[in-house]
Amino acid sequence: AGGGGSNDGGGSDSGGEGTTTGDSDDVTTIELWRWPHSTEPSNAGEDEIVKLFNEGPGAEQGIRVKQVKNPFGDHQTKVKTAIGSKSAPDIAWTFTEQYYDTAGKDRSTIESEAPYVYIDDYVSDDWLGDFYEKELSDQRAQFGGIVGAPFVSGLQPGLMYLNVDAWEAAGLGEVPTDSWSYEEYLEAVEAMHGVEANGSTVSGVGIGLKDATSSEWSNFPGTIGVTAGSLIGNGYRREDDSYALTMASDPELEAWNEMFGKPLANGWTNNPLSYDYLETQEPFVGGQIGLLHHATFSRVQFGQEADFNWTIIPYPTKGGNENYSVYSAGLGVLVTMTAFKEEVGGNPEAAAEFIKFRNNARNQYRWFNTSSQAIPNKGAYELMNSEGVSDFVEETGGKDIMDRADTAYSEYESVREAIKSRYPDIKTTEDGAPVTNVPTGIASGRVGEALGGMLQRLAQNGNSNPKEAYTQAEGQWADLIVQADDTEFAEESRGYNKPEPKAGPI
Amino acid sequence: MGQLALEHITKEFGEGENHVVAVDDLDIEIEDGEFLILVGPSGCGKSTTLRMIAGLEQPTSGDIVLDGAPVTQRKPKDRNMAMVFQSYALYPHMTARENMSFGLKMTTEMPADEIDERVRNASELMGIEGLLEKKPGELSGGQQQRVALGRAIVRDPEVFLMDEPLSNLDAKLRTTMRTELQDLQQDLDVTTIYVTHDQTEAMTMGDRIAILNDGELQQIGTPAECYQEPANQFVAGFIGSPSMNFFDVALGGGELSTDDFAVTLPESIESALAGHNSEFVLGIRPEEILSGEEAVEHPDSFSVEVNVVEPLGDVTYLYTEFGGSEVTISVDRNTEIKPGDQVTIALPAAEIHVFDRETGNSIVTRGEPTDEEYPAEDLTASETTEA
Amino acid sequence: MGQLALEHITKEFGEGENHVVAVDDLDIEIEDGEFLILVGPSGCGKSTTLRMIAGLEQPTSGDIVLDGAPVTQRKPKDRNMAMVFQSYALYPHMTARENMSFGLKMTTEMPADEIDERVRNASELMGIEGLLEKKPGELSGGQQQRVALGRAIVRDPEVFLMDEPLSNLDAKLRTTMRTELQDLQQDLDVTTIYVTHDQTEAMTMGDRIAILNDGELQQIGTPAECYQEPANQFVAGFIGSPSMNFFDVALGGGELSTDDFAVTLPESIESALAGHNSEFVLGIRPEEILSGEEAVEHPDSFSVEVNVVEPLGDVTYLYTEFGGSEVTISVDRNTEIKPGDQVTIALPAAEIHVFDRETGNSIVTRGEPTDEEYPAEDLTASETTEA
Amino acid sequence: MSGTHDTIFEEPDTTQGRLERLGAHAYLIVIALLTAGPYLIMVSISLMGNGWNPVVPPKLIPEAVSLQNYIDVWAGQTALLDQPFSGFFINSLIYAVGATLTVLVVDTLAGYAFARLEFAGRDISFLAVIATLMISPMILFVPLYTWFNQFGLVNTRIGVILPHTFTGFGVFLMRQFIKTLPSDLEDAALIDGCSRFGVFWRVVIPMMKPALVTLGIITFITVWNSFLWPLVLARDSALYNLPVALGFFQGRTSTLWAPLMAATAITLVPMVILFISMQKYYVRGFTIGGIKG
Amino acid sequence: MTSDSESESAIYASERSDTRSFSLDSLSLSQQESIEGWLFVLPKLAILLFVIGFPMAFGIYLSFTESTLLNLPGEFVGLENYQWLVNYPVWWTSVKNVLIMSAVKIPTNIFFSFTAALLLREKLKGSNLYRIAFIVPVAGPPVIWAIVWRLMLFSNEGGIANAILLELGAISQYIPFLTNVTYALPSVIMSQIWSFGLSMLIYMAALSGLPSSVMESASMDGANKYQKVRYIIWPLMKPTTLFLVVIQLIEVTKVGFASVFVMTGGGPLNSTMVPSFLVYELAFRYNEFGHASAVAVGMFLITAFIALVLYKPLQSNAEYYQ
Ligand SMILES: Nc1ncnc2c1ncn2[C@@H]1O[C@H](COP(=O)(O)OP(=O)(O)OP(=O)(O)O)[C@@H](O)[C@H]1O
Ligand SMILES: Nc1ncnc2c1ncn2[C@@H]1O[C@H](COP(=O)(O)OP(=O)(O)OP(=O)(O)O)[C@@H](O)[C@H]1O
Ligand SMILES: [Mg+2]
Ligand SMILES: [Mg+2]
Repeated sequence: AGGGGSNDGGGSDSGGEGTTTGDSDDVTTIELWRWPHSTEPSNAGEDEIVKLFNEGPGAEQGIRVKQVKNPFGDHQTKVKTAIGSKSAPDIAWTFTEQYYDTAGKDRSTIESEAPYVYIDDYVSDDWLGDFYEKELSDQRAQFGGIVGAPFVSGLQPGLMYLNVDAWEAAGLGEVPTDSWSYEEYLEAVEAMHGVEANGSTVSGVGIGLKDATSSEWSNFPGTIGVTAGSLIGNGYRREDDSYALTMASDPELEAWNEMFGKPLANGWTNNPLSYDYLETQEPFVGGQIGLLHHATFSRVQFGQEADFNWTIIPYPTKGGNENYSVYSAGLGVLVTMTAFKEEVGGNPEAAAEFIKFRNNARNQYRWFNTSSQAIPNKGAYELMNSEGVSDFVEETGGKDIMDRADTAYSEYESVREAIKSRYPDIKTTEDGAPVTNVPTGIASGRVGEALGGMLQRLAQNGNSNPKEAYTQAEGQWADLIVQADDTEFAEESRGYNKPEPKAGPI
Repeated sequence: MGQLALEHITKEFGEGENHVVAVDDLDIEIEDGEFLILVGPSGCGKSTTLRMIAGLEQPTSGDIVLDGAPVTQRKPKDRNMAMVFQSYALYPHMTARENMSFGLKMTTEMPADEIDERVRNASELMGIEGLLEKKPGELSGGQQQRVALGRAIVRDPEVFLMDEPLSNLDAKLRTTMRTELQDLQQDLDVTTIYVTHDQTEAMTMGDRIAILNDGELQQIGTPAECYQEPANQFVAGFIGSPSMNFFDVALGGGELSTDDFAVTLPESIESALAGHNSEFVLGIRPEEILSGEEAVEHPDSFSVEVNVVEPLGDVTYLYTEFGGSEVTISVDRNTEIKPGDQVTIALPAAEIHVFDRETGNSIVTRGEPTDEEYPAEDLTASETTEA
Repeated sequence: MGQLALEHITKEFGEGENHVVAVDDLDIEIEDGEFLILVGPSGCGKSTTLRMIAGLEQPTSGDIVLDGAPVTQRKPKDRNMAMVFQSYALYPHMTARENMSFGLKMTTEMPADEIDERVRNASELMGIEGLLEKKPGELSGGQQQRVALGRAIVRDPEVFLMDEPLSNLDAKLRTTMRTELQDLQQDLDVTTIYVTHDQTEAMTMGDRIAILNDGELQQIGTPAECYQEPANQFVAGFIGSPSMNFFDVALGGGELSTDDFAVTLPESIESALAGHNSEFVLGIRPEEILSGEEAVEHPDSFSVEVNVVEPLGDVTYLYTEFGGSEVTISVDRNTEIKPGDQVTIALPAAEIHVFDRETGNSIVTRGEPTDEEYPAEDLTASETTEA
Repeated sequence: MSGTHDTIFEEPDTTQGRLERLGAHAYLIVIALLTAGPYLIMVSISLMGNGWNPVVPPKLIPEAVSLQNYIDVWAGQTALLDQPFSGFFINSLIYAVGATLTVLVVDTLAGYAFARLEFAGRDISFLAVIATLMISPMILFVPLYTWFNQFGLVNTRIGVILPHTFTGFGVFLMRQFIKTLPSDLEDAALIDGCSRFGVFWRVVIPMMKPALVTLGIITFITVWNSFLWPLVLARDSALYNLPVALGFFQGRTSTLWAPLMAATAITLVPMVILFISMQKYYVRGFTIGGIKG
Repeated sequence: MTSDSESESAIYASERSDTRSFSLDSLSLSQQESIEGWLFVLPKLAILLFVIGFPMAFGIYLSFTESTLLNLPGEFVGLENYQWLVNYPVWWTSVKNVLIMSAVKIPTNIFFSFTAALLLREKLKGSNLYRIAFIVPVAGPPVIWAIVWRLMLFSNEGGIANAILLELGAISQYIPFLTNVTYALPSVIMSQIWSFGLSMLIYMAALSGLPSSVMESASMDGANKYQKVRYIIWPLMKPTTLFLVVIQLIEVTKVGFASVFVMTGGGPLNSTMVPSFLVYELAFRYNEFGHASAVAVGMFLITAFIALVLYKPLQSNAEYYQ
């Protein structure tokens, strides 16, 4: 119950019947719909900023933000119901692609059909300039503009946490600090299995993934591939605006076989799908080495006080090749603060005011200090470096991860160049970014169904023959692209190893 | 005050396959203060008739006239009648007092103390002063019955309607309540229509009995008339317990005969039968069959074996079989007859009833040819019955 | 074969406040083939007794002996008895045939055709051959009753137990079934114990009646004995319908008298009463009260006003009040008496019963002093009753 | 009269009787473990003051019993949910009471008419009412929200209650029950001068207590446990009921198991108590309601 | 037997209608009664119409349109969505699954509730405890039930089922209860069959109405306990059983949603997909409101059809006694 002091900030839920408080003085109350952060400090920080806004710029401009917190699992349902009923919230945290299928559409189409507004219409370039370039450029590639303010960052393919005590008890010697290989990883896991550490028996390893049919699955095959040196994930858009799929052309197939093709003792496997529908939240719960595929946890927090040594170790790479780029910053799934159009019940003008405030460098920095979660804002990162970080961030290792994120973000430019040279036919945006987005929202998100299905099938059959599974999944996806009205598919990219796989050190 | 006429009322239920004529062209005049019994087998339309009078059912055709004014279109509450149900239909959640005063509260503006007064009077009449604060669940069957009657009395109606009010009571209590009810009706002198299918009640309680069968009126008259001069075989068999014994007989040689016995007919009867077909049903009540000395002396006597002897204490019944029928004979309680004994009996011509085997109409009643009035009326009735 | 003895059986239910002695030290011997009636008011322990015999309840103490062998510890199915319930207890989901064959299928290895044979025989006996494929819901009360009996017969038991098997039937059917049951029992000659609280059934059906009250045996004997020589006032009042009339009388001057009348006693009676307290109850049956000519001639005659006249057809009851009691008088059916008439009546000393007002025991029976045997036995019974 | 032979088992004091009872207990215990076992574990976890996680092998018995989770949940002192649970509890209560009262009134009236009165369109409207039992609520979300929004019913307590009052079950139950009541009483009341409504109010209602209790409890529990309507119609978490609020404990990246279990217990226990304590009434309601063997 | 209660009620009603025909006003009997009848059902119908009249009509209309989240209602496309539905394999999977669920869940539910009611009728020691234990699952929200089961028994990490089976040596590896196509549906069904408490109460009520003389008659007839249950009690419970079957059929679709929603999300590979969850997925994940509505209407038709088929025998078998 640490951060209780700031709970009342932002008038979170105490309003009850709604907007009575400020109406008299021409105050516009806007609603911010979000789900609660999983950790108390993050929530406290969030509330704090809302409070600051309401007392500061909000009060000046006659805008008051009211937070509505939805249970995470129900958030999407609630927001969609509200949109469908033309009484959308003013701002909501969204996985933007879930709300509109952008594949093959240009900005003006999206602008007229999607429920959300382009936030770049409301903010200054200056403000945008504080964000890491990658976050903006990814959005521009997909939407032709900025549809929402990114506010949490992460690292892909994920972080690996290690229980050092268990590692040592297994007699594995030095904890890896540099690149190490899948083989070494698997050997370590097997060695650790069954040893006694911290008063309990180590049992396998765990990897945290969730949601068997979610469209989020479309990210998974691609992001794993990064550890094998692929730079574009599942495909890219060609200059002629057709989509080329590279899923079955990835060097990651090999990676898959190494990493996931081998069931471990006791049924534990790295195959994410053999785990529970709900993710594993605690890296040390399932096993003593844990993989987290995304990094909204940019720090580790233990449900039970961790009375053992833990550390973050590098993700294993293909052949332990340290030249492979392992980490890429940003979130696989785009969580943004989205403002909705007036037609569906929003108030974008006022919403933008808050979004600007909430996500400016100063406030992102402020939130980082209370939450210790990585953020996609380089202005804020500069503040961390110049003004230092809170004790809380120190304790929880948040700055270490932020440093990795910054490094990964800064490698973006060179990655971009490498992509362009590997795939000369790739389309680039005005500012020269290669378009590596592939249409995942297409056919109402059934890409997720197809890819999730593939992964599930692999899980069911003990990961045998990923080649066939990948090829088939790519075929299904290609069909969806072909069927969709606004999209075109580069037929020559259909099939195994078409186009030719391109991977390697940058 | 309470003069009631049912003018050709008919009630039909259902349609198509389910079509039932529950009451068929019933035409009865009931005098003010009269106690009329409606009797008949189950399903003959007794309840339906009563419910039409009460206003709980609407006749399909015909009119109900109370004191000269048609009430067919009035709501039940506006007919000034009170009804006592077989199930008592006491409101289970109200005390006896509340049950009794409910009707007055609903229909009148009567001040509370007057209602109290009336309830007190009625409860004294019914001997339930001590039970007024109890709920029906706490009362015995007989007490509930009294409360139900009290509830009817309180309203001081022009007509009492009672639908088998005693049939839920045990035999002993039924006997007691029967007399009480009669006393009460005599005291209050309110027109009463009383439905029952118990023929002891039918015989003893009312001024007149109306016997229904299949929705049609079979006979209406005093109990003695109906017992002694039944208009047709149905009535003859229905009224009286044990039932009248019936035999299929043939007329010939001045006798009505079966294989087992013959009854020599006096002239008067023979001529009455002359006009008819030669097939008849002969009826005689158990108590009119001669046995012992009297029988031996009788010219038509014959002998039968007794199957069962049933000494009821005050009277003894013999069961035997002859003339193709099971026969009950009522003999003196001090008889010595045992099962298996042969007894000599005779059917005295002076007590026999003769019915037309086809129409069932009475031709001879207790040895006398029937007045012409009955057959005419009943012919129609019986014919429709068979249809 | 079916000789049954109840040896001092007692049944208690409940504990503490709910403790009930349902059957109290009952000791009866029943001959093979005997038809014994168990009779008594509601709650007197009739059903409990029957259920103990059947094995559905376990006696608290005492033994049940069948053909010399104690069966108290045997399960119902091993006692070779069949029971007919008041509610028939037919299996509603089975056809009549299935109902009847169920018991045989459950207990024996009998081949199907033999079972069929038995069912056919029983159903012929009961006249229900045509109903075998129907379910109970499609049968009338009487038909259900017959199936229930058939079910019992099929099993060819040593003892038939029947718990008010006729009480759910209407009056007419009850009369018919009563004779049928008697016939049946005579044909099959199976020991039968028959529970009823209907005293017509009690009087007519069995070889002997056992009258229970409050769990205790009041009298056991032939119907005639119980009617004519009731052992105590309870039996006298219970047996006979209408009930015996009772008067609280005082002995004095060779008479038993109330304010309204006196009965001059012959020597024999007077001396029989001498040993007792001077307070008695005088009892006389309705049919023994003299009226008309006979009464006028009688020295003890007096005159009463008739309240109600109830002509039942075969007999007529007069209701009146004297000697502090409501009195029923049975007169000839052809009487002319009307309510309000004064009639002269007399209580003939030769027909009176006299009971000890405290113990209820019979002292004089139909004008004769009671044999010594009864009072001795019944004294205990009555005393315990009062305790 | 319940003699021993109305039962199935042998007498309790014979060896076979004892064996049979033993067997019955064994069977019942196994099922009881499967029905209530998970909830026992749930309670056990909720009593682990320092939180709980799905470790291997699972930890089921608290080392030290602590009510801390209950305190935290009740006061709203958890990471994912900072609102006091007491508020949701009160909301649940308001919704359940409100819907139950409405259902009782409205369904009894309708049940009476469907059972006793003849009116044009009766059978059709009865069917329509019954059909509501079979509708998948999911397709109604958006239209209902839109519709209610026009009347200002979204995000109001009345708005949340209303959808709970349209089911057909109550009408069905009431109709069945009323059909088993003797109509004599209603006839008597008509003769005694009651209007149709008077008959209903003064005579029918007082006889319907068991059915009212049955329907009342079933409705109460259903509404108390309802999830979809409050989720959709309460825009604001201040109007959530308990089951919706439970969703808070499952965050995007973690589930707070111990508080969730405590919150679940808070939701569940009152209903179990209600269910058990009222059982003899509503069981009677079912028996009389014609749903008997 | 002959008259089912529909016609009975019609007869009855016609009787009642006559009761009301005396008119102070000029209205005829049936008009008066109609007005009374409508007045009584008005509140219910008003709520019904107000609350779901429009939404439902709208929902059904949507099934004939190409509607998406942002385009409500979309263009009218006639039966296109139904054509789509018929050709959509997941729909048929979901129908198949819900039928399997019913086929397993209903009989087991009947079995447990019947046997439990039977045993609890015997006045065993501790019956009250058992009763509480059996009622717990039906007293709480289905969502909780599903969560508890997922976590407690089927979850791989903390799953007790796996832990116990492993401990007992019955398995050597964890069984992926909810993530394997072979186990997922059985596991979901397994979790549902324990919520039989309400059925049990209804059986208990029905059993208490069993005339004891019939049971005793069976004792006299020499039936042992199994025979009593088999030949007497069970057949006599038929109307109750049918009632429960119909109620549960309707119930399965609802409980089905909660467990699927919580436990598997319809996966893996749609192996646990049920129509109610499919509606949710289509509407709220894929934004296809037109398709979702077609699924909902399709499921409504199937449920209504089965309920009607079962309702007939239920009605005609209604009462054995009276
Ligand atoms: N509401 C009704 N609908 C259809 N038929 C009816 C209705 N009420 C009565 N009947 C039929 O009308 C006939 C007469 O019924 P009624 O109740 O008047 O008989 P009853 O003489 O009172 O019989 P019981 O002695 O059994 O009470 C029967 O055939 C009955 O089935
Ligand atoms: N199972 C029981 N538990 C407690 N008391 C009982 C039980 N069975 C019977 N009794 C009591 O024993 C007494 C005798 O009951 P029993 O049923 O034998 O009377 P009965 O003579 O058959 O009466 P009825 O004529 O009403 O059937 C009554 O007081 C009754 O309440
Ligand atoms: Mg009737
Ligand atoms: Mg009895």
